[in-house]
Amino acid sequence: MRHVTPLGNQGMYILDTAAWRVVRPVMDKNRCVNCGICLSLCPVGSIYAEGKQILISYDYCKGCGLCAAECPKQAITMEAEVK
Amino acid sequence: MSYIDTIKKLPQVMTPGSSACQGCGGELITRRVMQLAGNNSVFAVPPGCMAGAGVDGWSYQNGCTAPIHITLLDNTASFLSGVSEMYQRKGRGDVNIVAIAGDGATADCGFQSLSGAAERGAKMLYVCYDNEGYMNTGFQRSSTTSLGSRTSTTPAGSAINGKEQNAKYLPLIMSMHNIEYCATASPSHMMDMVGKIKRGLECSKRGFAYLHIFSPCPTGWSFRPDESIDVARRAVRSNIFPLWECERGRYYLSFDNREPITVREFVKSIGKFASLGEAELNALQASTDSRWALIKRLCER
Amino acid sequence: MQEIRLHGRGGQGLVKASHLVVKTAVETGHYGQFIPFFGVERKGSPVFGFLRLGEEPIRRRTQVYEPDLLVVLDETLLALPATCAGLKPGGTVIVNSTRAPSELSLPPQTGRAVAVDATGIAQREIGRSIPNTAMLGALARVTGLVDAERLFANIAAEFGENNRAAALAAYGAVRM
Amino acid sequence: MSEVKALTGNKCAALGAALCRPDLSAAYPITPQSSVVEQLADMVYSGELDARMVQVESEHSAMSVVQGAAAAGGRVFTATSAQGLALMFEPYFRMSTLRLPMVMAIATREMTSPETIWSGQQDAMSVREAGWIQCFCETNQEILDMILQGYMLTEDPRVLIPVNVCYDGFYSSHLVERVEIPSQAEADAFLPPYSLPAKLDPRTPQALDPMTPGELLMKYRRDHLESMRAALAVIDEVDAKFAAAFGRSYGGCVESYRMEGADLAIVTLGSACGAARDLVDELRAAGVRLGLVKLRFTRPFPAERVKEALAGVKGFAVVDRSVSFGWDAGPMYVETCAALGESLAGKAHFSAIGGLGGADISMAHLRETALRLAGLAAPGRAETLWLMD
Repeated sequence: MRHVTPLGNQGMYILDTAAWRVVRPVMDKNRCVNCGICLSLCPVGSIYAEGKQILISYDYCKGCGLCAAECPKQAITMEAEVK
Repeated sequence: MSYIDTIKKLPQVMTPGSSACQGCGGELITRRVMQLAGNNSVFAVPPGCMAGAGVDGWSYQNGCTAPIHITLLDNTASFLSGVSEMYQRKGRGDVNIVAIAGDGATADCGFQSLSGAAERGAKMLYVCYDNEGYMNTGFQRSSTTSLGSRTSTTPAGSAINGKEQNAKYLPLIMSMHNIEYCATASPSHMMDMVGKIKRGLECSKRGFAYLHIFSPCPTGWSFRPDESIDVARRAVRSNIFPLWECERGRYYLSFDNREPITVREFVKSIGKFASLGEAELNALQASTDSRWALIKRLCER
Repeated sequence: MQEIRLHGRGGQGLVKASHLVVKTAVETGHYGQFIPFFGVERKGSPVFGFLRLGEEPIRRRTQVYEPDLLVVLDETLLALPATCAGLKPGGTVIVNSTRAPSELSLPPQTGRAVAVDATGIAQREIGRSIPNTAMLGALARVTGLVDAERLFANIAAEFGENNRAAALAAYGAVRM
Repeated sequence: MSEVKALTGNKCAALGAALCRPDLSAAYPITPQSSVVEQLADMVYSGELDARMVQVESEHSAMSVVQGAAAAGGRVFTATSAQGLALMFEPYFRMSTLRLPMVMAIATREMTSPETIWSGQQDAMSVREAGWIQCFCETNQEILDMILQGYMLTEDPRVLIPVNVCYDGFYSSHLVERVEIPSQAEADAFLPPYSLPAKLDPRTPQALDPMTPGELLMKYRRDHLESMRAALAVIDEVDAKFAAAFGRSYGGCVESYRMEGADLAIVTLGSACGAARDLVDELRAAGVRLGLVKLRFTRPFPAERVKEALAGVKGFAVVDRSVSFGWDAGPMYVETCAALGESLAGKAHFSAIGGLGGADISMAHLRETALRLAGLAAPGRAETLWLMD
């Protein structure tokens, strides 16, 4: 049948939001206790778990800094994006 | 399993690359609701920030991994009523029927359809991310905009200073529809919010479930993106946004705010309140106090 | 095709009665059509409707301007000019009245006038002063266009046996 | 076996819908449509009809609920009139542009103001650019039959456009007459079960209606217009299938009545066609070569069929039960003239407007129209005739 109804059925719409970033979160694994609070609060879903380790992906991170602001251990700092 | 383990484990449903603003409360809420509802769901996201962010898709592409429809601004609940009825008829009541709508689509022009669906007990979870205005179209006032807020249609003028009216307190209005479940939540209290989303989904199998979630908006309210969660936390701690839930007519306080901060402490750093004078602050404090007193009385046993 | 206009008051059962006439016509292989007065019906307000009966399909779906037959469920309605307007020369008028036809103020072109005490019959047979089914009995007698037995059976099915009795009584009371 | 009963137009709409085994109906009562909703409720509450019925708080929600159910893969039905249609315009337009099939009955009613609750086709005519197929019925039998045909038409993969079955408020909605009701078995044999895939289903996750840029939107629009055009042939096919099943044919998009050798024609639609037939017979007997062209579908507008039907006449009048503001005419007059194109040149013609706000289009009105037409000496447009008094 023809594609008569407006349907989004050909893959996922994904914007390159990494390009928005002017500062990036950097995690100090010596301070991090892998509590996951940053993961639970990241609006972009850019923080993930690998086993017990909490890690930051930079694929779509917009650099909002919420993770750094909310980290109870001050383990994340926002550093200038170098492109 | 702790709520953080739950979040760790469940796959994302919403696109990883959405055009929501940096530090957007709405994106965090939408992402969490979609993740917890999962792919065995039908979502409706009406026009608003999240639709604008691309959750409803672009051209031939979907903005999430589940079926989704951008409903009209004013028919989200009635559209989903129809979807819900069909899934019951098909014997597939396991499918989650979920609305994620802003305050305009919920409290203003969408309110008639919302009230109708709630009264009928339509089986769905309706989530309102309340960023207190029409933020997707340039920060215009809505009925949930709080007193004294500066918006593009209630500017801080020399004749009139910001919004002149108190916010419509929608969650209580919704609970008065005798719905299955009604709760408020804030992303600053994520464990509570995750629990309420899960409870809302469970209750949506029996009737209408409504969640009203505080959604801080760095762009429209003028504060730094990394302050979003702190703003939400201050809203709860100042009783601007009390956390409670109501299941089948019984009210429960989710966060007994024994040492509240003042409204003055809430509004600091938020640009939309920058021009509030002493009188307006006192009025906002008074209305906040009286609402908190009402909520506390409802929750007394 | 015979064109009939019925006049009554809200609450007298004019519409339901007319539906039964059409039902009876249709069930007996004839054609019938009824269009109710398009108003805001309130108890006591003047109401009317248009009834057509025939042996061929009835195509026009218009109001009746020149009735062959007028059915008036309340004689006080005769005072309204609209009630008898357009009656065909030689046309028939059936009025719910205790008076003799000659005592009623009917238009000069009236060919045949029939008066029947439908309210009295209804009070006796049903215990209520709703004259519609008694008037149907009179109508069946006068037009000959509806199968009276079938009509009475339909009246019994819809309104109960005492209404059939009312219709029968009125049927018998009309002197042809 | 079909059954013969005396029924109102509204009851025919409800029974027709029930025979199509809808999954769901949602409607809000409004004069003169209310008894459609009541009848459906009776059938659902008595268990006679196995369908969901959602009692909404407005027509806006009625259309939204059926839209959701259709998107989830259901066969759905609703009905409305006038202000209700106006209120539901937003999801109404969207139903057609989402290409979701359904049938909606419209018991047509004049639009307010002035305040009115009576008959008129202004409601349906006002939404004829909303992408729906619209047909207008003359008799109660036709209402019932067109609901059945409507589902076959709307669900045809070449069409996928929702269908309005319109009939005149009161003059059909409340008129009682003889109707043959097909049995459920006969209806089932004619109309197959709903088989189109659900648009919103977790098993086939897709976005229904993503944000769409202009160039792509124009493709969807062109496609919609092409499907409308394709519907013209499907309407005739469905009419033929219906005739084979039930022995009743309505002539597809347009019906010509006694147009053989006609010099003059009345073009009209809806319940007025009945009186027009009587008038044609009356005037033919008196030696006036008059015929009737009954517009059965206004969307898609059957331009070619209208042109053919009027090819041989010297003059025609179009009797509308609504107005086209800005044209000093009725809308079907304007569209008939547009359909005739160059062949309009040699003909005398005018618009006649009647039956607004519950007014009757009487035999006398139609006679006046025809005699005025017969008396026109020159080709070209004559002044609009108002059928009043």
